[in-house]
Amino acid sequence: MLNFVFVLIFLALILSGFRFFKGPSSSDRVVALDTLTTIISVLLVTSSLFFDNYILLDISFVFAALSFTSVIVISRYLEGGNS
Amino acid sequence: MRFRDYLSLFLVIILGFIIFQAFDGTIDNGLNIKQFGEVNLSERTSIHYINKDVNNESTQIIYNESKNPESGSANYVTSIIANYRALDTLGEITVLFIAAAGLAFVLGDHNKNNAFASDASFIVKIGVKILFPLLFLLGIYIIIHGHLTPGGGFQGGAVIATAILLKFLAYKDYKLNHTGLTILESFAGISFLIIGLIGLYTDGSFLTNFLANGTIGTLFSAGVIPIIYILIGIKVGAELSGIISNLINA
Amino acid sequence: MILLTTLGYIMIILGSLFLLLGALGIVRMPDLYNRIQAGTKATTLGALSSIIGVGLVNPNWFFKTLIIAIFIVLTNPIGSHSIARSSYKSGLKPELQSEIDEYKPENIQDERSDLR
Amino acid sequence: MMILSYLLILLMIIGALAAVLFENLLNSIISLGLISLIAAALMFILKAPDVAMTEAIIGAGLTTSIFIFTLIKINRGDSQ
Repeated sequence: MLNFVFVLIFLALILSGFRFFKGPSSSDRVVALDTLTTIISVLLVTSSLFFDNYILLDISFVFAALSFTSVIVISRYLEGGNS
Repeated sequence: MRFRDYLSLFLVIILGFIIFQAFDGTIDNGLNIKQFGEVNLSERTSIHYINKDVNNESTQIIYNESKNPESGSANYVTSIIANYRALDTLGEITVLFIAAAGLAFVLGDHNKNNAFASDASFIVKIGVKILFPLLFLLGIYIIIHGHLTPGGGFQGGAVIATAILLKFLAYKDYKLNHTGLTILESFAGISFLIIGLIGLYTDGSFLTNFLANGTIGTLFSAGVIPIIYILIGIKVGAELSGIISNLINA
Repeated sequence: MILLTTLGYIMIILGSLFLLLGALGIVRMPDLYNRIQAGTKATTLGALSSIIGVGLVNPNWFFKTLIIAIFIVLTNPIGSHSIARSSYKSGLKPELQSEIDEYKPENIQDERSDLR
Repeated sequence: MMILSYLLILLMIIGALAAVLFENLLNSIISLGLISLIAAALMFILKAPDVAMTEAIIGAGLTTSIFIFTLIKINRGDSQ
């Protein structure tokens, strides 16, 4: 059952990776990075179900909580107006 | 790309192929790394570390039942970092302290403005206002549960520093109190040394585990390891926050 | 119990299907703002559904997965809003010109960012 | 699971090449963020949770922001 989920996640990783390396502007790459982060955090949660280990959920905690920091930093830089 | 770049890429590929061959399972040279799913953990680290034993006196360890194993933390990485190799950890923290001090010496002028000229938008400000206490709590959780779950002092300190970084990104007038940071950092470092000296006084060697180990897997277990991890968390959080503050206010 | 497990697996598969659709939207949409739409809304829904599904399959984990879902709900919209605003300000124009552009400087009535 | 790991390794190698070959420095920094993200996922799959958590925290927030601050300082030095 979980193998089907991994196939879907595999396809999603390929598609968003394609946009990451193609994307015409930097903002496109940032959007692709954000999507990749969400997909990978889902991958971590489902694979901790696959490994059947409660402890491994802590890492997806950190992923879900902190991965938007880089997005905000890059968008503050793109916004311009740096003193 | 020039010819030199192609040549270096070619050399890297050849080197990777040689390394892959050396660690492949086909040649039996004692260095074999197994494939992803087939790894037994006891072949990955030294078996004596996992069984909490370096004196060859190991007994079966049962989670939540066994009392007073050698270094009673449930997460064996923690046993290695904060017990068997605690002196190493002290050195690492000193390295981080020297890096932060050098950065403060070069860039540390607290009267300068933020690198970003304006505040972030309304949504980011409110989001950071909601998220900041949650992230701080997450960092404290990771520090306190360092001997039970993955994570520990360094990771939790980095989470706290990231929360402070978000404050800096949202509000342009946010300033840290550097005197307080210095006091926290010095307190944590001196307490670490004092714990080591108490171990030297009671058991005869530096940084010995001089408290009772307790039942493995409970929150109050593993003797002196949680205290050391809390101190490491305070120190790393203060140092990384100081580094971020020095970099962004310049 | 068997019902809960089945429901959980259905939610996991639906969620990963939404993840795939979001990634497809990132590739196929014409310009940046549509890509943000696809890449954030669909993947947030997919991630939420999958993570709650894992909590339903294994009911002992439900509380922790709920907290992960709350963190995703809190953080993902902030990131997408921030990218959209910054790329508008850095001069990327939408490809399909729409009638309404509320973010033009002359259309902003009150400066919202002064609210604390 | 194994094929997924190979895909992740492939993405990581292409990201490393892209970080070297991009003309724009900002794109290189974004590629570095991608590399540390995938490294964290690979550490997780290889069952090294402590290293994965460190890589996720440091790579997600702190490294990217330090590079961006450096980039701001470089641009300011150019303009003056």
